[in-house]
Amino acid sequence: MTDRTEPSSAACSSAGYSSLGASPADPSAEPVTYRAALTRALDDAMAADAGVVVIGEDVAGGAGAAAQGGTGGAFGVTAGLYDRFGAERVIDTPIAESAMLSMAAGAAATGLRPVVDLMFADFAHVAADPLVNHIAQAGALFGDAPGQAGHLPLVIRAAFGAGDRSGAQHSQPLHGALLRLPAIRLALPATPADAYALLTHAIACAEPVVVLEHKRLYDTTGPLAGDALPWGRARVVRAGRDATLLAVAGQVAPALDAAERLSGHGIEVEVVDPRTLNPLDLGTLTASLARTGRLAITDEDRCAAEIVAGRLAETAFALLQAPPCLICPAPGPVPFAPGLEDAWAPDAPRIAEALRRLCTDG
Amino acid sequence: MTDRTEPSSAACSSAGYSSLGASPADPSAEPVTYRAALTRALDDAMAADAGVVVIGEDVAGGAGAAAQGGTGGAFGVTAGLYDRFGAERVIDTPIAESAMLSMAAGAAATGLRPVVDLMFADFAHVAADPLVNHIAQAGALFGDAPGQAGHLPLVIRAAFGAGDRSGAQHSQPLHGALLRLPAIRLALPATPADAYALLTHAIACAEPVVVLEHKRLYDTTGPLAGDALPWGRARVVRAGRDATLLAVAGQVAPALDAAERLSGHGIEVEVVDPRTLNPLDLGTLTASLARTGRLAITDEDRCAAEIVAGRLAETAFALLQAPPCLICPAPGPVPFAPGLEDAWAPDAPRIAEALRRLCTDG
Amino acid sequence: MPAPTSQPTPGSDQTPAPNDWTDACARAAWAGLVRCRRFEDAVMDAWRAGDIPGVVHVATGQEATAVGAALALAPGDMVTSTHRGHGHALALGTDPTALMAELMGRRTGLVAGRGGSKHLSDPERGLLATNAIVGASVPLAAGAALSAKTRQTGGVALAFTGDGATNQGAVFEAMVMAVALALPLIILVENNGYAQTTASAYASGGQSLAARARGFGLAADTVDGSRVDLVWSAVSRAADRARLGLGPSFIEAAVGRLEGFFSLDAQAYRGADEVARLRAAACPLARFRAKARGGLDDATLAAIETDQADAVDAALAAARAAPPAGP
Amino acid sequence: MPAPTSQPTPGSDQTPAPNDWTDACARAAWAGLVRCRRFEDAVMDAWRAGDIPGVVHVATGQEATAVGAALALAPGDMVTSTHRGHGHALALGTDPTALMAELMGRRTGLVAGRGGSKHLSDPERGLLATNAIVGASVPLAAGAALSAKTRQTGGVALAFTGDGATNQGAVFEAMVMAVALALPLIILVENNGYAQTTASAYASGGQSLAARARGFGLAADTVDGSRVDLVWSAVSRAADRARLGLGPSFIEAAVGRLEGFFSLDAQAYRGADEVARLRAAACPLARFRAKARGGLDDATLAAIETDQADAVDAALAAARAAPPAGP
Ligand SMILES: Cc1ncc(C[n+]2csc(CCOP(=O)(O)OP(=O)(O)O)c2C)c(N)n1
Ligand SMILES: Cc1ncc(C[n+]2csc(CCOP(=O)(O)OP(=O)(O)O)c2C)c(N)n1
Ligand SMILES: [Mg+2]
Ligand SMILES: [Mg+2]
Repeated sequence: MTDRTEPSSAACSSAGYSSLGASPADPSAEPVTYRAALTRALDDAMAADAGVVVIGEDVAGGAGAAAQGGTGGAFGVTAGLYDRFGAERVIDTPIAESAMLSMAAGAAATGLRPVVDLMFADFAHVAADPLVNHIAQAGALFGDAPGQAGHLPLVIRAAFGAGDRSGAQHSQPLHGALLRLPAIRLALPATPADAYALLTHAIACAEPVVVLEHKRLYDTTGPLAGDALPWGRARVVRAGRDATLLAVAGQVAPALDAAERLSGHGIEVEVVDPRTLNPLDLGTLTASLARTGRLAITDEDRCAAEIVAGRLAETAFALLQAPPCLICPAPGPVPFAPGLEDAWAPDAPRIAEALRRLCTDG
Repeated sequence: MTDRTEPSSAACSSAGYSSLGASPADPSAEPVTYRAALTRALDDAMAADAGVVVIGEDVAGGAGAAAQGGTGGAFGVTAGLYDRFGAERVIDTPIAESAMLSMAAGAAATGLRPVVDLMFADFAHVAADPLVNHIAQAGALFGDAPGQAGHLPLVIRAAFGAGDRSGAQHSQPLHGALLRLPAIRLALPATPADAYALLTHAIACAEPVVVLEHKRLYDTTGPLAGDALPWGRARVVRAGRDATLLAVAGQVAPALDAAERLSGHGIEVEVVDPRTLNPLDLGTLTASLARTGRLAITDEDRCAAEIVAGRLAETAFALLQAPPCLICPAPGPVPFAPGLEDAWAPDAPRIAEALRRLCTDG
Repeated sequence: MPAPTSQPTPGSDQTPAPNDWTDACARAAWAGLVRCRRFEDAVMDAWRAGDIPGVVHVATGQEATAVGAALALAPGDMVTSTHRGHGHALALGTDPTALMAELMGRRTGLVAGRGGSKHLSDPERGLLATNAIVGASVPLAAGAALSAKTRQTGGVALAFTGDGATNQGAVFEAMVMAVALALPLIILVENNGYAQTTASAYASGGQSLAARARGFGLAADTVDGSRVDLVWSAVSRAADRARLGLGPSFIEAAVGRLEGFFSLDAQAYRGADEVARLRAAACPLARFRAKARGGLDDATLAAIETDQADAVDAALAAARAAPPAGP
Repeated sequence: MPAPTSQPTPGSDQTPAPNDWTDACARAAWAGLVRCRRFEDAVMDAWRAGDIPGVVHVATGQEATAVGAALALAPGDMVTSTHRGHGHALALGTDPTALMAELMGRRTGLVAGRGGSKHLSDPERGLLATNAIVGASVPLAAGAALSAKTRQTGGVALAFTGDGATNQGAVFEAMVMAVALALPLIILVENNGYAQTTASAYASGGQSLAARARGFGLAADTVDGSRVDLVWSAVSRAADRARLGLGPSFIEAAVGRLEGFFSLDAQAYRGADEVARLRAAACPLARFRAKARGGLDDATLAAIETDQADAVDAALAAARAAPPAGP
């Protein structure tokens, strides 16, 4: 049964939406799901700016014409938007992601603010050309001021992450691949409050932004408004003096758990949630490393962790008293079977063990 | 005029091929171009194994049916192969790279050894899905023994690199993106001898291999046979005691130049050409760092350099006496204008200056 | 929204079984149909019971395309498939125990539990691989076709794909490629009217998928995909063409999806009556009884059905008893 | 290799100019044609002289598609283009000095020397961007079309693309998308018979590109692309449809490529007579004189030609004198 609660159904996502809709007066008062926070961000942005459109497969849903609110996308995040904003602004597409992203770029350069729902992040690879060869380049080539072809206020949302038995082609992280495209901003919210805040900022932003949503987080709950950190600022989720643990997206929860376990054994780990990887908040990380002297990174994307480790080695070498410790999955696709998949992304015990070694042998 | 010599024409590439053809008896005796070395590797492999086929746009050339030897692809590397092996093994395709790569994978799993000519590495992004979602995964999912669907003895050749005024979408490096796909081997020959040796190995290899050819190297010359280092072994191109400079592909020559410049000033730089980035020869690098204590990397792909720096920080931290020094282009697309493009990839003076600072302030 | 044009309807074809549809064909077909149906029903039950992790995409109602195509192919031919591939594997002869064990994430699974429902492979039986990126099955099969052509094995390759998937660039590119290179490729589209919740007629702008393929130069046919005999005949013709070097074919088979898109689908986007109507009009098993049974009497059909049910039940039990895949 | 079917031929159409082709149209068209031709000739000379770095893809012989389309569009409409885009920019009104300076890598270039020949953009004149990834111009234009539709500006978007490019998945996906969303999009394929050295008929399996597009549900036409008046008329019709909300159109224009694929092309793959034949039969300037000049006499044409030549020569001189782009 546990395997079934994680992937979202149309039913539970609509429920998530309506429960949010029931208390619009004080959105921060009661806890909402990560999914509902994303929906709210879309809803608010669309209400505020007629140029914001949502594009994707089944984002309206319902045989292409949205029966009673539609399904709201594979994860239910866009549920209800069709009823409120109509087919001209909640646009169901054929399964043609390459054209979808390229079209979004063309639309962004000519007056719209498209928010593309890519569904699973793995599907970005059928649409890599517009991402790499156009969206990541047009600003520098053509100028990014309004009216210029490189002005691309567009958002791409995509879900990733192990843990829902989706298999190899519906689970892979994407952020390692995107980090090589400096022109594309990159947010990975780990809480409902950040889901709302980062997606809201992304839609308002003049530059292209990819928002990566961890599948395991959709049903987690929390307040809609958090301590309002600005875009680009990392959050110190837990203070500590012995090591700095950068934990990305789905890894924040097991990282905190690991830190608590170690706390009982005299090791205090500072856990940092980067919130955005582009920009990467080197300031907060460096300040933390100045206190702790030890760097660990836990991330489902080993390549992203290596890039961040490389950057910190380059810029904060003098602060490091030990080699950076990467707590990441072994190479290879995300496996299907629960026993294999659960052993893939490092869990709290594995993270704790790696940190213990870092802080004692290191 | 200098701008014109670098991009290869059909004419000069055929010339390259015929001059090679003129002395088949002792291939290592006289210098050949990098281009001719690649041609020779293809020619030898096709002669030795009827399963080797070449697939790409204009690889035969000549209106799809190869007029007198055809053009041999955009860089002339496959010139002459059509005449020798015919249309069944030198296969001109429509401009459909995604189908091309996926087809190559299907063919490799069922008895052929395809060598795909992707032309410019930038075009890999229209074909990223078969690369990332299939070729990089099938071995682990389905097994990679002969007869299994993940047995993918295929080679993808692609050209990259700044310096030939090709502009933003015909110059980008690809290896940073490929490093996140551990199942895909990755070779970047910097000399004619390595072009021959690495491509030959790649075709014989049971696993998928990408061979990235730097455009500025096609017309460089050298012996066909070098000091036969095995696949996966990095080459110490120049010994030194003060710093280890890892120089990738087109950066090897300016790196050597920079090292010579510094030699006059009492700084001896060890220049290492990795030859393959997957596998990455951590042994040779670590041994070098044990001597020098300082790491510099010069690479047109900053992301690749960051990944390598991250890995070395993780595995060889104790050997480093200074922060890794990445000598790479500033973020952004490769610009067109000569003055801009020549300032993009670090040249010998910039490399030398960075090394001088590393070895004196570091 | 443009109205659908010339899209075939499952359950509509009233032509008699082809002349060369022998009782041996019918016997094999019936065994395949009931095996596939029983298996998918067992999958849904096992999923509901919590024995199958994640979600599954069953092919209930789409048995005739799997079985008809498999019957028309020869040893050495290669098949690729999609996220909805259980039936294709079974029809080709994949061991039901290994398949069920894969869906359950067992060590004895077809690919040792690494893949799950969407990532199957059984090349010895002609199933090269299934693929969860929609459309990707088609160019992959083009590769097997290229191999057969280059190595002159006389083999063909067949790609199963869906109506939604045929809007992917990779599928169109594969068509262009197959025509330019005259590949022995068969593209068999199971048009079940939907891609997730999106109607095929909407996504494809009401165009006939077969007519689109014809524009690319493929020999293109539509077929009532609820009729195993007609599918068999269409695939046989396409395979003959391919073996003669006449190039690729495209078959648009109209099928009825009798379950949801996947096991979690509440199907609010289609009326309950649609499924009832499809079950009545387009169930491949009923259609077989009505149109393709040849000389087989009820007792024979019942005996085959019992055999197959036993085999699936045994597979289910064996898979359940197998150890979970683990690190 | 299948024989080409229903692919149009440049220079073959003998119909008279359309009725609404006024002398004002003819005057503007002639100015555009000679400006484009003179410019591309100047580009080849400058390239040979070493003043233009890298390689260039000139559109000599393809002037009528650029000029005819630009004449048919309205302010606010958006155009995307390819690696062979100088003429498209000029026809839309891009300053020839800025364009030449871009090709020469000057600081005063259209995009400050960052892009070069293949990366142009001049949105104020309706040129959104050119793209060096073949096919990519088409879905990008679909985006501009979506914007026009959503914001109800009454605008249309036109994508220039090539015959080779129309085999890219992105182009097919854009067609599917444009039909499903009824986008005000015009796809104008300049079929010059070749993609690099590969014949269009080989790569597209001898299929008509227009017929392929029709299969997707686009209104699709073929046109003699050496006739500026007929291109104008075809694009005007397509734009009218688009503005009325009737959805996307596809125009396959047969053109003759009078130079090589790019400036380094030795053209061993086609006989020298082919170019001579095209120059005689399918040169848009000659075809204009014969078919589309309306009431304009030789003196008028000569005067316009002199003006345009002067403008291009001045642009060349100004670009040469401009400072190189540098760090
Ligand atoms: C490239 C890509 N985009 C989107 C998806 C998500 N997805 C999985 S199945 C599916 C619908 C496929 O429809 P169809 O091809 O008709 O097959 P059916 O499910 O009806 O059998 C979608 C959109 C995917 N797997 N791959
Ligand atoms: C995706 C991609 N593949 C290959 C190329 C290399 N390339 C540049 S132009 C060209 C031929 C294009 O032919 P066509 O579309 O007919 O345009 P033409 O050059 O004839 O104007 C090719 C293959 C490219 N730029 N992009
Ligand atoms: Mg379907
Ligand atoms: Mg062409």
